[in-house]
Amino acid sequence: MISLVWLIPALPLTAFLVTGLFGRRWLGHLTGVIASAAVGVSALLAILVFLEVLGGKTPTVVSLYRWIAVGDFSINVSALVDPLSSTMLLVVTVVSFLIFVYANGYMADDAGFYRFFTWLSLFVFAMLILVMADNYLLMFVGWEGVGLCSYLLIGFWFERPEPYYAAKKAFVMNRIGDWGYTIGIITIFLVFGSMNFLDVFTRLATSSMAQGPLTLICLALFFGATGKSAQLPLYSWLPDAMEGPTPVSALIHAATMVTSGVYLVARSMPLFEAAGPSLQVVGIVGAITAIFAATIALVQFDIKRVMAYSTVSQLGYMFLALGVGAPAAAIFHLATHAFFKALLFLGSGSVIHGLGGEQDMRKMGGLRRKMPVTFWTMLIAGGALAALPPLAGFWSKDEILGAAFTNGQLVLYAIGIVTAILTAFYVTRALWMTFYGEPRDHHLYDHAHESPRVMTLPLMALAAGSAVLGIVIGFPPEGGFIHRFLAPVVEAAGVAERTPELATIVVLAFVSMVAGLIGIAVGVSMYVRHRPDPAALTRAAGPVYRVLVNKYYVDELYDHRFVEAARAFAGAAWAFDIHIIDGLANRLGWALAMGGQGLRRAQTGIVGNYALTIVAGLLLILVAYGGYAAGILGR
Amino acid sequence: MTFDFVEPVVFALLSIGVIAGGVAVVMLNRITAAALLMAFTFLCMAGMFVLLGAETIAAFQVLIYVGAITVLILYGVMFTKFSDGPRALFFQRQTPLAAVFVAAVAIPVAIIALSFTSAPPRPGGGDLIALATSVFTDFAFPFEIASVLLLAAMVGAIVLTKRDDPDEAALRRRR
Amino acid sequence: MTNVLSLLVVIPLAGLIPLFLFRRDERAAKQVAITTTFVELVVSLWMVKQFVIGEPGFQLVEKLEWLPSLGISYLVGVDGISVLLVPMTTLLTFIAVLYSSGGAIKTRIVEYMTAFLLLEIGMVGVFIALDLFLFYIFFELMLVPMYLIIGIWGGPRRIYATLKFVIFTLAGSLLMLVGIVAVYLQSADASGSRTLSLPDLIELRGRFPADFQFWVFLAFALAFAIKMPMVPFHTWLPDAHVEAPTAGSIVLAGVLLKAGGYGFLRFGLPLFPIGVQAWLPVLIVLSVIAILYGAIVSAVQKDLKKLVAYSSVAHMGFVTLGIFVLNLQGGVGAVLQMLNHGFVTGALFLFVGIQYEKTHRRMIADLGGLANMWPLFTTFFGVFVLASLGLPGLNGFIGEFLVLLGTFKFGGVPLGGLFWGPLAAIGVILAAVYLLWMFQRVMYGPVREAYRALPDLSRLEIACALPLLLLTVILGVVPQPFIAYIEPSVDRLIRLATDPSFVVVAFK
Amino acid sequence: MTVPLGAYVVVSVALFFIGCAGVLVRRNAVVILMCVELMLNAANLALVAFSRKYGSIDERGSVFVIFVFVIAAAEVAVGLGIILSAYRNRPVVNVDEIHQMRG
Amino acid sequence: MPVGPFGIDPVIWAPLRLVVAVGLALFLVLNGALLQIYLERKIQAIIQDRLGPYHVGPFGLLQTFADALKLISKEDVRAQATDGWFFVAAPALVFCPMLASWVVLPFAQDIVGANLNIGLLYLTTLGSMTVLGIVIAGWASNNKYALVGGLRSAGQLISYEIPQILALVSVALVVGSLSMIDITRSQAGPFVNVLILPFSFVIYFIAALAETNRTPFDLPEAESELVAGWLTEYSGMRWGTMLALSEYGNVTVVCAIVTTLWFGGWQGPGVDAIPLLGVLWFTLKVYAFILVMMWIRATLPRLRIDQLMSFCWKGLIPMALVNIVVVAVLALAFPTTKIPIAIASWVLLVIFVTGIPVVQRRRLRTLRARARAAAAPAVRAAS
Repeated sequence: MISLVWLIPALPLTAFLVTGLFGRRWLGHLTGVIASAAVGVSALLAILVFLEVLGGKTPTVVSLYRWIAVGDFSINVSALVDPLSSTMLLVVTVVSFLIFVYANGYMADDAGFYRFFTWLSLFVFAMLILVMADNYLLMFVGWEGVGLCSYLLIGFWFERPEPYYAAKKAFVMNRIGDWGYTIGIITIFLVFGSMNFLDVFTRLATSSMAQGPLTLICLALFFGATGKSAQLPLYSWLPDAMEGPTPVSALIHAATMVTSGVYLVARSMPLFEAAGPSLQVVGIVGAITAIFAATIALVQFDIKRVMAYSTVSQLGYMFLALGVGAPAAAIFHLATHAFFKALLFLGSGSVIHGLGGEQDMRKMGGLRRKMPVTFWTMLIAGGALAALPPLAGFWSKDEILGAAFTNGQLVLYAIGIVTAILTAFYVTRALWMTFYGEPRDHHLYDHAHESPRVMTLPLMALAAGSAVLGIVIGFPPEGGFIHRFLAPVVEAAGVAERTPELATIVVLAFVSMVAGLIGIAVGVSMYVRHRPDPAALTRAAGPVYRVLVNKYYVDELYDHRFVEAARAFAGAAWAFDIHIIDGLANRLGWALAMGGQGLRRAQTGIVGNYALTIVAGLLLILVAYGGYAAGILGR
Repeated sequence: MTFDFVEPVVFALLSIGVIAGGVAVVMLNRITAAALLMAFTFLCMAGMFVLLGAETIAAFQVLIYVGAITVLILYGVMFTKFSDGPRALFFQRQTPLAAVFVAAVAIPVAIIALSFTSAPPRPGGGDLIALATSVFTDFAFPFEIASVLLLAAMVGAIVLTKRDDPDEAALRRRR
Repeated sequence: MTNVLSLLVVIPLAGLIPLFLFRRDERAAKQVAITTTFVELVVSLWMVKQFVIGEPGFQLVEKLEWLPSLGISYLVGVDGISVLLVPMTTLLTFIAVLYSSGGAIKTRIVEYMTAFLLLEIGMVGVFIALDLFLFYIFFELMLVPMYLIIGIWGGPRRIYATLKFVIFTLAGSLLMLVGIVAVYLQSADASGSRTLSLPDLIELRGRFPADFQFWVFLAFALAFAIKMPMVPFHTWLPDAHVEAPTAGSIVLAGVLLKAGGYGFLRFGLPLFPIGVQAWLPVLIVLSVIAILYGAIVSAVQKDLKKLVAYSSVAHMGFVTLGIFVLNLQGGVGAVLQMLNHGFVTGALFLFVGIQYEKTHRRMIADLGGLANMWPLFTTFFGVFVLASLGLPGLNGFIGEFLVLLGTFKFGGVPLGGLFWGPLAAIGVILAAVYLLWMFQRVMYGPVREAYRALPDLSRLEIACALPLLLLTVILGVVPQPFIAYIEPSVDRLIRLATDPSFVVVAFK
Repeated sequence: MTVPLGAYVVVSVALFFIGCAGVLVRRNAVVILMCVELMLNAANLALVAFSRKYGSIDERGSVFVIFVFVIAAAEVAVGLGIILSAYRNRPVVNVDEIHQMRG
Repeated sequence: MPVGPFGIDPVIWAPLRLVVAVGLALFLVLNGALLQIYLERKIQAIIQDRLGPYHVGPFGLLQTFADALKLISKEDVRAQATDGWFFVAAPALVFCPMLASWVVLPFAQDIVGANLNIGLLYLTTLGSMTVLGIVIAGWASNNKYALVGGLRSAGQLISYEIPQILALVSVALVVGSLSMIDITRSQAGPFVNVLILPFSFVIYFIAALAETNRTPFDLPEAESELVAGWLTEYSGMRWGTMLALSEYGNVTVVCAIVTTLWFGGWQGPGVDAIPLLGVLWFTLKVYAFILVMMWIRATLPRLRIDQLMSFCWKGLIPMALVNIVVVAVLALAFPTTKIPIAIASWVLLVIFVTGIPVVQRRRLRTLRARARAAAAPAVRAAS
């Protein structure tokens, strides 16, 4: 079965080719069905593979063909199937499948229907490559591929300027991250003489490496990861990415692509373990991002933006987990987050769909009567996000915090707790503003309707996932199935997580639960009782509020300061090119021309003068000859 | 009796003819006269060739210079209404300079020339065979080149003097 | 059949005859030109088939005494590098001719096709010539038809552009001529017999003293650097491209620029190892500058063609960088990059041309919203843009990545690979920036009323673009077969360049 | 033969420089052509004389005389052609007035 | 004592020979002129069914003497505007070369002025000099008819020199010498050159007609168009010298050349026995050709100048070139026998002779077509 693992990406690829080639002319709405079917089948295959790996299969490399081989540098196109990758395969394919189904409804009446599924299948393909790759370079292919697809899909509605500006922003920021990635992997090759995960890790384990290069590698890789997973400082593309269709936001910018940074770091955990300080950096960056994004999410009114910032902050959690050396927890959270955040997005998507494209929460309200399924499913997802037991989010987040605590990263732990509170608050706020209270915009409200079955079914499936996933694979905490399953991979470096005694676990779990509850309570009190009244609070915290609403002015900083500066610099360079370099060339020609003008005078055009000149020359020759003969001029 | 005195005398006469003719060509204002005297010079030159025992060259000399070139030049003279500037043509600007240069070059060259005192050997039965041999053996290729050159000159002359079509003429007039 | 190479030179010549016979009939002329170039393409592929993979030396060699008194001979042959560049040339020429026959050229079609056939002779000749003198002749032969193509069928400022192009290139190639003469004089052996044939010179290169190599390599390097073009000799390129007709741009960017890089590989490295070592720092710094500078400048271009032109300055920077880091990955990367740049930039110019044919606008500001009307066009163009910005899985990536790898490996010279590598890598980001910026402003956005009625790609245009597209993908997904051709020869070149005492017997 | 070679050479030199002077001072294009012819002829004389002296086996020098003839003929033909067309252009043969080629 | 020709001591013979030759030449030329004028008029008269001169002397034999006397006794008229001494020099310039060419013409075995080894070259050279005189004459007598005549004849002479020389060269190729004596000797027996090189003979003869300004090529003195061409201003003995002497002298020279080159010169029956017989034979042959020329003059009309030129440049010169190439190649190919050359030459001759009418007809057709085309619009307008 594992030998057939390549079928998993092959199917979406074929779907991509078929829909891309024949979609526009012939297939029409069949494209959606075809694509979904393909992804569905590969999801089944992924499950089979997963089960097989579950059956205690040692990590196997399924090699397809030799890609590049120059001298001592050799790269194969081959897949590494181990618990980590199989887990990711599972998550990616399953979530993708659900979202594909959902998209069939959501995009039903869009002109670019076929285009959407073409690119979406391509994305799945690239994502699977990324996950399956057994070496950094092939991973880079997937890495860039998903970046490309996110570019295409964010800019899906390219008639309007915002989407394609967002798209470019996303791609360019990813590219900036990829710069780090490139440096990282090349350095890896220089240090280890290979780019295969297994070779690298075995060499790492066997031979002792200098600290410097390793740190460089890890930081570079992590820089790449921040680009892809929207961490500080390269996070700002993700919120803008919400310009894309909602399924895209769900699939790419919540469930799969953005988590690939986490996957990368988890994948190269041994390296990070070996290079201590870099791991520290990862943790700190993660934590800061988490709280940073959470604070912004507090005050956003666009429902999708709220979700986006919460995604950023959840990703921060994952990096925090990695940073404190709990990759298993990170992956665990990745999985759960994939479910509930996808659900949240799809839910808000269905809300938007129901409201005919309205995204501003201030115009919503009281929708729970209109669209119950969406409401309930989103409620579950929200609970999961707010880490209410026994929903999935609780277990994973609790583990992360626990790991932070037990590994003595108390500061990070504190940040995590605070973030948890904030998370609970803004999710409550979002759900409340959307579904409870009185409808603020009656016109919208009247036309609101529940989404079709094809959209709600995926919602329910995801809801089920977000509800039970955590307890299924994550119980008991610190020792759940996921740990046992992932341990051989992520702890290859032999640094085992210290499993604390039960008491601490319970306490920690309690603390994080309380945190969630506090957040919810505050939210409810503010938005149900108006005590304190949000508006009043806003006025009270004027400047702070403004800073938050304007997202710490980061976009202004990037878009204006940086971009403007860059453009000005480029303009200067061009001027230099035209006026200095080219100018010099032209000046040279001009100078020659002038010289010619000067010499022109010599040409009187009168034959006599020329003849005279000739005779003068004759005279000269004669003189020279005479001098030569007389030996005056040396011979 | 010996006829040795003949040759120097003939030579003297011929050289007088050559130089006088040349001077006349330069001095005379009437171009037809100049042309005719040039022909005369050429004839004397041919005589000198004969003296040197180069009859073939002499024959060619007459054939080409007198028979062809002079006639051509007369053509030129007759087609161009010649008005040779001011009478005193020797007083144009560069005349003195020219005189100086020419003198400066000519005198030393003449002195060098006079250093060849020995007489050329007596000619043996004409130069025809020798000439022909070396033209068609060693110098065959230059000879071909020369013929090509002549062809080119012919075409060139025709093209130059051909009456060009009226519109082109008009165009030139506009210039 | 061993003289397939001469066949390659002869076919376009033969094509000129019917072209001359049919000089009254334009359609016939087009067909003749297309057939000729197609036959040329087929023959070149056949040549590739005859090539024995894994042999570093020259193959299919033909030697004909030409001016024996001067030690000049008609000596042609291919090694792993040129064996790929020749088909690239023939393919691009075929495409260029094919596209031009579609009505892009209105006037003097017969002369135009003639110029192209001559150009093809020159280009193919440059890649197969193994005698310095022969190489020089072909090198110059490339110049003349391109001069005409730009100067006659070019844009409004064509005269300025073509003069600039010719003067720049000529200045360089004359320096090279000087260098060739110097080599000739230096190549005298004990018996005083001199030669210009590359294989012999490679064996004789021990005779080239250090300072000689220093200066002569400089002469060659300037010629090639101008042809490449390397910063700061690049300013002819944008003008030439902007004014050249589409097909001209395709060939100019696709092939003519390669002549420079190829010259570095073929003559610079093996003949003057010491000179190379001496000039290495300058060249590497210039290359990196070219990469960044080209990218930065093209980011602010208002004119599509200028943008692509500057981008190819950056890409050629990768080529030189790869050549002069003097290691296997770099070299192979450089050659691949040449191929990729040939296909991708050729294609980009093709599409800019198609776009211009339809809209008659080339200023980015005037364009926009083309994607809605032209899905096919957008797809093709998009793929090439992505390949050009080095998206993994497309060909652009392979070359650039290998070059970067080589750069990182490369030690010594001012700051070492770990400094220049990341710098060069920034170029990749910048590529993404300006290309996407261009792409979105041209393709995306609301549909302009003016362009609403314009048709999508025609069959002919698809036919022109499809081979390039396929190659772009194939080279990206399975580059190994191509690398198998390149690697041995590059390996040998690198060894020749790094070890002055290393001597090979040239023919196998 | 009693006439020394020098004599011939002197004559040729004389004629040559006479012609030279003519080229320098005359203004009539046709006359200038004639003077050039004179100079060529002088050269011929020198050639023949020297060939007689030194190359009497194979008339090397005289061969060159033949080539000089060729040159002379070509020169006159083309020269007159030019003069005529110039004359048709502007009716002057005074070379000082024909200076359209002045830089 | 050694015995030279005619059993005379060579030391005496050397100068004697010169005297004899020159004497003969003068005789032939001067009397020849008189005689030829008489013959010309008489024969033309006969052909045109007239009487011709018959008053003065028996059959008007003394007519030309009378004319000569008149010319000599005439006043020497020089028009005001004529150009100084050119006017005077011209006749001499025409006359001298003609006379000089007799130096190399062999009247008989050993009766020749000088046996130059470049005889042919010498002849052509002198032939070319005639032009100069004519041009000068035309120029000097400051008269537009004269000038045009001079220029015409210059053009004509220079043009026709080319086929002439080429024809001579073909003979030289076959014989392998430029000396008239050798050429004549080479034709001992019945096989004279004309049998071997008829074509070059024809070419030469036609060209010679033009060279000597004989009809149908007598444009320079075409009375009908140019009064008397370059002779207009001349009268008295100048005219006499120029026209009478030079013209007829030239005719005689040309015929002598033809005789020598193609018809075995002095050779004929009995020459070996009595060498002086050669003179007779020679003279007879010469006069035969002179008569032919007169016959032609009496029969053929005059050409137009453009026809004249185009006939030379498009007809004679190419044919002459072909001829010379063929002869040269064959002479190289078959060094021993002359038969192939003969065959080829005859073939060429046939082609040439039959070719002329064809070409003519084509030219006429085209001309008519052009005329019709020119007329057509007018017709349309009329209808």
